[in-house]
Amino acid sequence: MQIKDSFVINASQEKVWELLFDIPRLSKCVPGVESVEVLDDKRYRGKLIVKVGPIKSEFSGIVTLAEVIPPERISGSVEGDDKASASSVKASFSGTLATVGAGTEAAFVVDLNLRGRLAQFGGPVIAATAKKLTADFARNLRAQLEHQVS
Amino acid sequence: MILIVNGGSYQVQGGARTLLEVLRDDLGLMGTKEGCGVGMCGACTVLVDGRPFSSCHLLAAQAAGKEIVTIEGLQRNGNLHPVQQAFLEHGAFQCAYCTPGFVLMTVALLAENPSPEDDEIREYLSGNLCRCGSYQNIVEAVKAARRK
Amino acid sequence: MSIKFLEPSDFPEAAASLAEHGDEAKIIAGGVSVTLMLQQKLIAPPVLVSLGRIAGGDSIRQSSDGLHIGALAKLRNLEQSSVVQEWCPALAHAFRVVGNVRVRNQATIGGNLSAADYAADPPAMLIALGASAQVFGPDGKREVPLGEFFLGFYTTALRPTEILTGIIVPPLPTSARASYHKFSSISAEGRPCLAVGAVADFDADGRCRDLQIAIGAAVETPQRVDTAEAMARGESLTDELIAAIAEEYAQALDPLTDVRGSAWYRREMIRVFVGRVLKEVRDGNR
Amino acid sequence: MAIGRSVPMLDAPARVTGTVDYMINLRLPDMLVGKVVRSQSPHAKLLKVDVSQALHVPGVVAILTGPDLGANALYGASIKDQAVVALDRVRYVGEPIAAIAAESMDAAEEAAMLLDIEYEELPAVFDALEAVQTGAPILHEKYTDNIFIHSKLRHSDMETAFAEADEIFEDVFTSPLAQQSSLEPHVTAARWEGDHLTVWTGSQAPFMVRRVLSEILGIPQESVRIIVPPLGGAYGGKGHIRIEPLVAVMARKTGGRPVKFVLSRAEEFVTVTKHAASITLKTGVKRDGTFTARQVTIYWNGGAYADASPLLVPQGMVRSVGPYRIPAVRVDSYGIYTNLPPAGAYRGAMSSQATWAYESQMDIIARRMGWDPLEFRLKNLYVSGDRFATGETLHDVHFIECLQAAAGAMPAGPSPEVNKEKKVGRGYGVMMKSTVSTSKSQARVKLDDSGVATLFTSTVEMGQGAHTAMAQITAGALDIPFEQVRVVGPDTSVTPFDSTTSASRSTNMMGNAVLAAGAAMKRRLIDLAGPLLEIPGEELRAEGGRVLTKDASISYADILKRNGLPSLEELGEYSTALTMDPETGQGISTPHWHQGAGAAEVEVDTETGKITILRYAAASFAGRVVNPRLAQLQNDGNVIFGLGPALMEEMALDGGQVTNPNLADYPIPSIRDVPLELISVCIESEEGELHGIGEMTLPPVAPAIANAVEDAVGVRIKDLPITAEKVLHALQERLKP
Repeated sequence: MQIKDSFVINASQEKVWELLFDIPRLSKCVPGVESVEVLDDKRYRGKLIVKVGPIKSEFSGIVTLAEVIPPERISGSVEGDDKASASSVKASFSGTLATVGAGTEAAFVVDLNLRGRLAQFGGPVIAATAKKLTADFARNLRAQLEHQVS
Repeated sequence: MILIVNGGSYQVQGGARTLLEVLRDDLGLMGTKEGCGVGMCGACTVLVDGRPFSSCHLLAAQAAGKEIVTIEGLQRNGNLHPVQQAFLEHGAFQCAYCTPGFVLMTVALLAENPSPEDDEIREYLSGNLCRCGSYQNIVEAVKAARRK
Repeated sequence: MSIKFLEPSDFPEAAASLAEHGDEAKIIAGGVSVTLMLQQKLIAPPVLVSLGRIAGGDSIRQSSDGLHIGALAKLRNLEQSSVVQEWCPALAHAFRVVGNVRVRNQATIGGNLSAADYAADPPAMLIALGASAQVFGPDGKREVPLGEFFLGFYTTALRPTEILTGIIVPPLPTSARASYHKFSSISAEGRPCLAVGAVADFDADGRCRDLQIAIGAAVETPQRVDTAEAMARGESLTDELIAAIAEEYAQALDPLTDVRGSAWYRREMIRVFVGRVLKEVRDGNR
Repeated sequence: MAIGRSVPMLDAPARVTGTVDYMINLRLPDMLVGKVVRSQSPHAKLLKVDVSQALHVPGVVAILTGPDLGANALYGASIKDQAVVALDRVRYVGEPIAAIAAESMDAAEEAAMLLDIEYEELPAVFDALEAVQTGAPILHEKYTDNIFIHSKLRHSDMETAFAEADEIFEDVFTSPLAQQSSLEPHVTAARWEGDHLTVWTGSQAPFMVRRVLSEILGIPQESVRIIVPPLGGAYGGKGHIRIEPLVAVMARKTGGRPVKFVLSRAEEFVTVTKHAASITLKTGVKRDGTFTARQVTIYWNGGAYADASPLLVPQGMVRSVGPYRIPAVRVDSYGIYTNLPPAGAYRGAMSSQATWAYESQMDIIARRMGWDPLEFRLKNLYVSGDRFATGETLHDVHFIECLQAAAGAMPAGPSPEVNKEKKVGRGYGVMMKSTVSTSKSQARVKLDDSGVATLFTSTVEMGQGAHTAMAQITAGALDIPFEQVRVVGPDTSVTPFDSTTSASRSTNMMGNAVLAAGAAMKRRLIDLAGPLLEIPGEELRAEGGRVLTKDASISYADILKRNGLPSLEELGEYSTALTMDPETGQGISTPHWHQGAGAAEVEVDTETGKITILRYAAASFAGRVVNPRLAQLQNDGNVIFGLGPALMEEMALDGGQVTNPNLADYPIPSIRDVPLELISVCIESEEGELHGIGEMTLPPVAPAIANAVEDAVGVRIKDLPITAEKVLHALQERLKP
């Protein structure tokens, strides 16, 4: 399953790129992040809580960065699992930043593979949950950057 | 927690266990069986206060104190219930994994409506699946079992 | 897995238990979806608050201000209730087509609505009838129109400490006609690919005074389309107008794709079944 | 006479009282429960499976992982490519990585959560056609193009045959991944006593399981005992080898305590499937309505392990040609590895997919050439004496009678005008299927001095009524009342050898073995009676439970008593050993042919594409019918079963993960899916042989419906299942300018 989206943040491309690598601030933008640990310059370990209606899944896994071309392109993969529901997620993502007038346009593509018992939820529910997650992320990102008095 | 099953009362452990688990694992009533686990196939049908339920998605705690009848509870002193007799005479089964479910649904149907029309029979029993495809004989058996 | 099974005797006591145990506690009414999620280890709440023992929680009664249905009413009872049948046969039909007899003996209308499963039958018909949900929580009662009750997949407007206690269906003018249609695209026993609930009121010479159509199962939450309903008010439902209204529904909504049908197919089916339901209410044979 | 009577099934009372002792009900003293831990990756290197934490969960007795397997950890019904639990590689989502034996399921599930598994993902491929492209991921080093078997049929020169054709048709037909979905899941238990292993399992092939287990465990076959109780359905899904190796090896680690594995419905979808297939049919016809040539290319999606496919793909080749006289035939039948669960037999094995192709194309050809589809079939159907594409001569074939019986059972159809307006159409389908080519059945009959005969047979009772039919044949063979016959079911240390209960071979093969045993018993009785009656054997005959001449007789029981024999035993055997040239497919492919036909009348709602089957008539050739009601149940049951693959069954996949592994999102036919008018006919031949009918009316259902849809609204669906969405899409495509 693929999720594509893009949004504009009125902050400079450098500032947006900088936030991407400021792990404590970035992790605040991702809804449901419990903990993030930097393993090395390319790998981070974290826990993510995802809620779908009454069901709360706790994915713990590793984000591995692949391409890092400051300040415009970043890509990598995520592998994590939720032991309780015998489910796991494997995703690859790529994001690009481009200066648009005073702001920055962020576009990203995520190829998501949900496996195990949660996969029975079916396409629409997974897609909607993923879209909601990315929408919240975008909103939080914007909030972090736009209100920051630089 | 007390369960009243086929006239006998049993002290059992409730909690998050389904009625299906308790009937099989605690009471050894093996006629009720899981086929799909999501209430679609009817192999786990039991009667609770006369109404048919899927015991695979009913907590045992929810059936406490109610009158539960399983396939083992239909026979009266050794002879078959009329519905069981009708199923036998019409060969209304093949592997018969689903038969206890169909028999109990038929008992419940005829209790609600002693002489249902053909399409009422089909609609009432359509929630029971038979992968061997014995449906024609099953509908004939139910027609034979209904009061003329 | 040990689990505490509470059986409060009324809604306030139930709400209090919810507040006390926070998100450790889960409401269980009929228990169909809760038990399935327990069995599949998708949830593991230490406390279950069962509403089974609440007296009068399943009442079905008619009064001047509408049809009052207790949240604990079983779908099977609603399907067979003469009160519901007289009030609106289409509503009785919407209950009768849910799952199979066994599910309907166990599932309650409150459970069905709180689960907010997108492939459900009753929500579309209740929204078309303008029903609203009665909710009880720590800060008392409130009413939520069902059109605003469903927020997303398996997500409702209920706050964590609130309980759905009943449904109110406003009175229907005698001149009104209703129709519900479940379309199963694959097998007869399948969940709906599309659910269409419609209520239309006609004046003496057959012009449509009011129209509410809700589409369910094909979209994330059951929805009405104001622009399409507006096209019918004051008009007589000619075949051409019916086709235009159906087209408006098909274009306005964003159908989803699952094993029961693609978004393309569901858009086609919305057009077909809105048309058929409108003809049924116009020709009054339902 | 016991044969030919609709006696109730032997254990009918148990079947209506829910007291059949299915595997799922098996309870053994201090038995452990088993749980399989499965791969979530479709294709990966297995770096680590750390059980240390999981072992400490209270109630966990043992955990099996790759390293525990001895030398011969690889097995397979014919190609040994599968590991009991994954070694260094996982090749499909759901492949067993570890197995846990514990006191309770809660303990096993808690332990499963604590297993630390590390993968290194590899590229995966799921479609058979992609898997054979160069550059596609390779699943097994030895097979660099992922093709593990290629069955060939070469019959004559195709160039000239196609050159003689006036019209050539080339079409591709596909069927999706599907699942047998017997209501009772796979259940297997095992217990070791020293070097002796006992396995209770829901299997259709106890002796094949015994052989493979003895190979894996390195112990003689006689030390492996396989017991098979009545099954809650199988339909090919419990054929060959399923979870028995995993359970048997697990049981070696539990210190002699038995362990029982019961698969969940979701696990059934990753245990065995129906081959997804893509079939290309190139057929040449002449204007006079006859065939000149047919070239068939089939890609069978075998999944991650060869499993049963090396035995099924060659049969798929034979079953893909069709029951019509075609002078020149060439078939290429490929078994292909993909990162999906292994495929096995699905009722009407391989014929379900092949008949879909050739019977659909029959109507495509007839329609374009302007011929009546029924006449076109009747004109070309094989009759006894014709030579088949393998060179073998066909005997006892009744395709024409089957088609006429099915078509004839339909009342006069609507007139063409009404037909067009009301969107009603008719369609037909005929099926020709081989059975297992090389197999053996043995039956032992024991007669005791009370006159009771006990049949020992390894035929598996899975709802088809095989034990009842065999009891009737035993009664008939000994000429004693049916009520005096008992049957002892499969137990490899008690019942004699039988290859498998599948491909509708049992009534024929085991039936003949029973007849042989019966005949031998009668001869023994006559020899023993001779001296007692002082009459030479030649003048004696055995009838009605007695040995007699016109004026003297003695009951079987008295013969034994007066000879001081508590009982007599006779072993009967019936086997076939047929071979085909691997390069040309020439030879003999089957001891006898399975024949079935169907006729469908459907109405199509052109606004939704929904198909309503108004009437369906089915016919199969049943040879000498042993039990008419059980034969009728097989005929009806197969039509109803066939509605599944025809209209609704398809496993949905996302990156190799099955997303609808439950009976809500993977529907199977319910009562309200069954046509209101369903007629099915068994064509009998009194003096004919015993004949199998376990699958015959299933394969024609899908093409008969697709042909009826084209007759009704002029659209041709070539990809199963025939969903309303596909019909509507085709209708709208047709209307486009």
